Amino acid sequence: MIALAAVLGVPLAAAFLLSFIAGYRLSARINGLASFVSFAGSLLFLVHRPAPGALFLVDDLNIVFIVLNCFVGFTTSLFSAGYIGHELESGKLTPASLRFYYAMYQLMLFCMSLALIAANIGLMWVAVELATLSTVMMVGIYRTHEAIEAAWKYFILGSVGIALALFGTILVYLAAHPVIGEGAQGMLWTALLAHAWKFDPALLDTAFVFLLLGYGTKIGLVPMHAWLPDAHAEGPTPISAVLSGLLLNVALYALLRFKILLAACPGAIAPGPLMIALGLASTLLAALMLYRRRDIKRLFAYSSIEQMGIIVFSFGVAGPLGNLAGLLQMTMHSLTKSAIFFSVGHVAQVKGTQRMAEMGGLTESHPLLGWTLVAGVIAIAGLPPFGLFTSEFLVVSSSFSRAPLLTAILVLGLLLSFGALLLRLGKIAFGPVRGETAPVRASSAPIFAHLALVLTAGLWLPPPLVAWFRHAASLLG
Amino acid sequence: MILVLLAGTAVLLALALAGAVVKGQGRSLYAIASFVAFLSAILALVSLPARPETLVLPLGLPWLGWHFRLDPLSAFFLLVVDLGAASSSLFAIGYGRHEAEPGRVLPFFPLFLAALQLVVLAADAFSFLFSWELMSLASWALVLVQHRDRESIRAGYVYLVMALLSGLALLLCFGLLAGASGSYAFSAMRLAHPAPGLAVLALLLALIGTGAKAGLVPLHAWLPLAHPAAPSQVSALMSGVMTKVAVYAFLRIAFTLLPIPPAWAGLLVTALGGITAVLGVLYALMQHDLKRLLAYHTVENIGIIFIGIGLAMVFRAAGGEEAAAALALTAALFHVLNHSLFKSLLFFGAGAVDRATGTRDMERGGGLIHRMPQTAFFFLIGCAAISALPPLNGFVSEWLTFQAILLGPGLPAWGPKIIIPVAGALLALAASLAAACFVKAFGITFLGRPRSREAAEAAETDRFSLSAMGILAVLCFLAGIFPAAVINAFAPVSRALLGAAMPGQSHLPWGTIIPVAAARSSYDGSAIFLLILAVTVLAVAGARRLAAHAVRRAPAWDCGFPDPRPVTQYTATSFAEPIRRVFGPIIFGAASIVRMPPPGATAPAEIETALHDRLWEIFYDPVAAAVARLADAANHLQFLTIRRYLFFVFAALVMLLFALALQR
Amino acid sequence: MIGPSMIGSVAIEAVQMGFVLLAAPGLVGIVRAVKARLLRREGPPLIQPYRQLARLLGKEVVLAHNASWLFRTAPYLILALTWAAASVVPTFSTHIIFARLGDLIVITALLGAARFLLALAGLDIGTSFGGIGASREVMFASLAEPAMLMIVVTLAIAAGSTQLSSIAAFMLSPALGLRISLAFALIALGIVALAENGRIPFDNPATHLELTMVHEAMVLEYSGRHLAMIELAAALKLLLMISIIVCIFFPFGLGGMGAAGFLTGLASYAAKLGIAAVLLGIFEVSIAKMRIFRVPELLGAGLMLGLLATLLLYVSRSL
Amino acid sequence: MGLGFDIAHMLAGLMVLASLLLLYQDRLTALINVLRLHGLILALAVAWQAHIQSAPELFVSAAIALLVKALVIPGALDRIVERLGIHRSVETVGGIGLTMFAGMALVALSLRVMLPVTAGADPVSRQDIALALSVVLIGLLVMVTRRNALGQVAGFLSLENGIDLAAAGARGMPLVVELSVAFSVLIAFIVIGIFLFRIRERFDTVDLAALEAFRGERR
Repeated sequence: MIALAAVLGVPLAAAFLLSFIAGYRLSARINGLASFVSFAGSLLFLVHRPAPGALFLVDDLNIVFIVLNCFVGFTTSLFSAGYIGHELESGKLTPASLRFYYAMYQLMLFCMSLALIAANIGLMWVAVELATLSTVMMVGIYRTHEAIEAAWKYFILGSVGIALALFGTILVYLAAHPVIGEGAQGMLWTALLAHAWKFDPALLDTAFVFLLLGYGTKIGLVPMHAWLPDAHAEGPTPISAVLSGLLLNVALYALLRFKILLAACPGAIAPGPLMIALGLASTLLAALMLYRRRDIKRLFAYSSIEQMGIIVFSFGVAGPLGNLAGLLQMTMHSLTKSAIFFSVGHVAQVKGTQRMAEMGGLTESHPLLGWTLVAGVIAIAGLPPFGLFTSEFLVVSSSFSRAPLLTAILVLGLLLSFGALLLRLGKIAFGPVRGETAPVRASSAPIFAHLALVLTAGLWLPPPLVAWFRHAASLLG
Repeated sequence: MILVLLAGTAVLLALALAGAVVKGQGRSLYAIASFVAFLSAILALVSLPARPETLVLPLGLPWLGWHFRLDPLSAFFLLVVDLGAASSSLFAIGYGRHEAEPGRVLPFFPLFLAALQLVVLAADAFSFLFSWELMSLASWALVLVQHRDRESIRAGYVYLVMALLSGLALLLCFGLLAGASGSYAFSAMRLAHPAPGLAVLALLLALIGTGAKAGLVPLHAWLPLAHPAAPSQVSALMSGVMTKVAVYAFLRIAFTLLPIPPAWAGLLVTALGGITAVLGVLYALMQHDLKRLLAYHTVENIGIIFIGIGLAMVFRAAGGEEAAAALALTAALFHVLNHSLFKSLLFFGAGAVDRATGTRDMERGGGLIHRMPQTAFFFLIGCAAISALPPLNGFVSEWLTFQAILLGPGLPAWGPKIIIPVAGALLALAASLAAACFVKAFGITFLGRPRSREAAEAAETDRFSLSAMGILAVLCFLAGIFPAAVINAFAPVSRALLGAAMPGQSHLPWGTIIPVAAARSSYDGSAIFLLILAVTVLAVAGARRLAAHAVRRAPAWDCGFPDPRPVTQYTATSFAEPIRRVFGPIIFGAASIVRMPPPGATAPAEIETALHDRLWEIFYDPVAAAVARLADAANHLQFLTIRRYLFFVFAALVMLLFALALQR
Repeated sequence: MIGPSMIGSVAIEAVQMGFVLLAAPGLVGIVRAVKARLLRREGPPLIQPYRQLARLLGKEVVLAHNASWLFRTAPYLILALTWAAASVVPTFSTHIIFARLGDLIVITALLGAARFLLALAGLDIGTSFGGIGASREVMFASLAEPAMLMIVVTLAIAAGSTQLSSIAAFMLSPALGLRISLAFALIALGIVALAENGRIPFDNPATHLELTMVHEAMVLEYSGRHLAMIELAAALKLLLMISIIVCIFFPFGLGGMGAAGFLTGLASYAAKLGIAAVLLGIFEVSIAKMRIFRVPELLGAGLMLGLLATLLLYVSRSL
Repeated sequence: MGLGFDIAHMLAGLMVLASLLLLYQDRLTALINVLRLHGLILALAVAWQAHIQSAPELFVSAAIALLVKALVIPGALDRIVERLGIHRSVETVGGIGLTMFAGMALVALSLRVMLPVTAGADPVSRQDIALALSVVLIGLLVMVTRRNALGQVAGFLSLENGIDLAAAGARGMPLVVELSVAFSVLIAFIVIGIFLFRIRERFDTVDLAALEAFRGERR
């Protein structure tokens, strides 16, 4: 109960509180503190889980997501303290919008935690929708032409996606209706899963199509991805980190829940082929898009699409190793990509631009930022000694013997995307110094914390963690 | 034993961490690394004939762990790795003094060494690939040491992309071998019996994966870019050792993890090896950057090694030809060792020249034999060894390879009968072109008159660098005159891989090698050396006794028209011109335009030569162009209207619904 | 091991090494004399090459200012390498002690080593002539050596050995029929031998100061005893190549044992050398020197002949 | 079966008809009027469902629909048109005939998809959900074929109406009210967004082409 209060109640209360506080330092502290409390609360779930209820459910699958969510939320709040301070100084944000920012930040965390923890598919939908709304607000916070365009695009595409997801949710309820009967039971995970084998498989298939496209929009799967790069590029960098590190995961989580449902219903189509197809399309297209990017944040946003493609592919291939790999890849991607965005945020602040043409030789002018960026890109490319190597190893090696051709395509995508990222990295991190060289007050702790975790995971995965992931993977079928 | 070796690796990793924080040139760091590598080399040598040892560390994936295994194959390659590591660290003690930004070298150099050791010891797919990629990464960072240089960045780019290609190909290969259940340990893979089709696919993937790392044509393109860009001790490691680690990986997969592949696979490897050897040396001949020339020679030598490996595969597949297979494999292994020795030596020499003159461009060298006599001497030994001149080591391994080739026509099938002699012709061509190339490399750089002020004022390099070169030169020499001892030391490896070894050579007098039968062929390195020595003494003594002793120094004769200006000398480019004219039109699409002034005019004549890198044009440009085209096409998607994006969603939905409707 | 046969082998080896060294200039003398006669010139006496060597040995050495130690040591090494190679070839008896030291490939490689040094020496002074000679020499060699090795392959398939004594024994055996591939190999070997020695049509050993020269351009800076060593080595090389040809294709009188066999062998070897020298002289007079860049075509033809010989061997064996 | 079913069926059918009308309109004011009609029918349909399912909370839903979707939002849209002085005709992509044909095809598709798979559900839900899908798809089609932001809003609104209809038709579905509230919030945001983002001020027009001149990276 305490944990629930910490994870859900604290952010909500903080959001309310922060909307009245104008002082930058104070609100930054409250923001960090609230995020920390919810992170600590989420850790409590590890030792004690509340009993599944009508509203909330904590099980082996979502606990991974919840802890990750709260952790990245916490580190991002630390990062955003310094980042937003700089934005205030440089006049890009006004104190009024600052109040709005912090309140929205906590609200966003609340919505995402709620979506993860909800036991009811309707409640989850509502939470995802609210999360979308709050992030839309954040994306448009700079009020520049580009920011508003990005927010608007995000909003429209997100709304359509959300609407489709709702239609899918209604269809799931309809499928459950003859078996479970009327009432709230028909939307409860536990009840749905228990009776899934009796559902009408054809109806579940149809529902899954809508859910896949609906939540897939929020995951950023091609061809519904268009909002994602612009939203990442035009919003404040902490929000980019949260979008890539958390929001995509939340949508993915929702999709996975429904996948479990389908897996439990023997007559339903295997969701694998659809997920594989969308995953491959995302990986390949995003990899190609990387080549022509000029904006650094947009670059890494496309990289998120690519990674999401890999993850969805992996869950689509499934099998105990495939699911495990997917979970691991998702966790590692969250940590790595947010670390990259932290670095990128500072870089963009110091250079006064997000255009990569105006950055160069970072390892020389800003060794800390430069090398962490190098490490981040190395990690995101799935190279050792980082954790994404482990997960990509599992993804590729486990799926190749099952679907050789498809895996070959995936590998092609990996190679293409790495080629593009490395091409940029070579110019940004190395080469002659370009752009501003003023020193930066970087909040390096979050970057290092994330990279250290990813590094540790590459070298050594704690057996309990893996056992837990394996159990979660076995739930996924 | 294996624990001790891993402790050494751990020391190197600790050095890498220390390198990240230490200030200064890190001489003690190099010294420790050299010492550790030296000890490891001795341990590896000792454990060559020992029984395999295994160890599992609780790292990485909990249900798998990191498996390590020290068997003769890994011990042999560990020896090669550590010899290279010890000598290059020793070299770096002196050479590293000139490093402008040691902070970009010191953390990665020990990491690179450690990764090289780990690859050889790893005994499961995960730890193997982990170390493999780590090796690529560390060397990539070292390639980028001169990071302001546009060329370096390009080299690093091409290098790492190819390295990733190699890693992914190996990953797919291991994925096939491990199966869906994910039995990643090599011991488990050995027991699995994949279907023949899958086994061949795995072999081809392994060939791509290791070939891209070793530098098999056409996957070699990164090598001549990346190797020269790194500091010389690293170039030596990359050329001399890392490519050998790739050879190790191929042997490991093809000979121990897979069932016996069909003969045609061996022929494919042989043919690729032959083509690689010739193209590598031809490209080398066209270079005037000393280190790039050496890098292309690495391609050539990898080709020679793969000829040997391919032959071993062919003989192995034929059945009943274990002795021939053992001969071919021994030849390949011998060449692995040799190449690691003399290529490191040559890169050290090139590094010393680079530091002394400030350039790697041979056209700015000349006359260094007077300024850097010791370096010149060691470099000459290296040149002679790599040109396969008796009595040095390079000749022995090429001779052995040739003996293996001569056994090929004895096979009943027609494929080997035809392809193997052709490979022999290619090998012979490569060997003679290599000699030509090293006449050029040594002659233009060290002989003649200085072509630049820097060359004229060069100074001899430091004693650490010299001792590193000296040790390697002595090793080249010893391996050349005592080949039998070396072959006997390799016996456990080929026994482990093939179940047979080359017949022991130790009972023969003078350390003679007799690969098959005395009546067939034999070579006696030490006797040849003694003969040459004796005859030379005889000639010198005879000349002393019979000839006048007077020596007079005078200007060069030059047919009576000596020109003191150094530009009248032959350059690297003009030296290679005859060979370019012979092979150029086919291989390089070379075109020369000569502009002669009209008769009587005093204007200088001009010649312009354009070379095409045909391999790059055939294999890489189309890929790059295709990616660019696709990226341009895809890029339109960034600039559509919201309505269009909505249309995509709409279309996806309608399509999926259609699919659902059709499904029922 | 040390027994009468070994002592005999050592003795034969000593005789051979001495003989080849002494006979080599004479062989050159014969070739020159034949050529002069055919051109209706008086020509020098047969012992002219010996006189020349003696005179060179007596002269002082004029060294260029920037000559290095390599330049000074190379002549001795070149002579030594050539001589060592010659000591491995069975010339008039297969019972020489060094026969087992190496096979035909080793001999080729020893000659290659000598050439390597010579080319370097050509580059040492830094003159344009030295460069021209060295670069052309290595170009010839890069084609001649593979051709040589293809011949070795052919012989190895036919005789099952690369050891010259075994090949000679095989050629003497009655099992040998007339094989077209051996004819090819002979032609190819002839081409290689001409190229290796810088004879017409590849190079003209009699010219100086001609832009087409190769060997002479490399040694242009040598004088005195150094030049003597190099000239001797060149003569030795000519003898060596002829010896290889006769050893492989005309090994008559080679297998004899005892003093009688030894003497027959020596006499037949001397006769064979003489005939070869006359033939070479006739050949050189009757043909023009080639343009330098036609040379690769001829050498390439040699290489192809070698390869063809190998392939044809399969055909004739499978018949 | 019986009257309850017939009326529910008729109302749902009317919604499809209204959607098709929406597709047919090329003038803004008419478009908004049809939208008003659409909301009205929805409210009726939901109320009828509340009646036959005897689910009182659905009446709340119906009231929200009536208030928000039939009155407030169309009214707000009218004011936007007036305030911003947008030219009145909406540019459509593809001819009206073609889009109408596509709309018909979508109706057919949704019936073909939905009717077989809902064989187990009760008939009211069954026809409701099938027609709701038609409305959703046509709504998407409207969004895709209108170049004007208001046109897209209209499309989205009708899409949502379709989903509301489906939710109401699913017998005994919990949280319907909450869902419709959440949806109303969403729509409100869209409408407010047009004001709040000051699209008029910044972009002079609500035509998306102008907005999209600022698409990412084209600077």
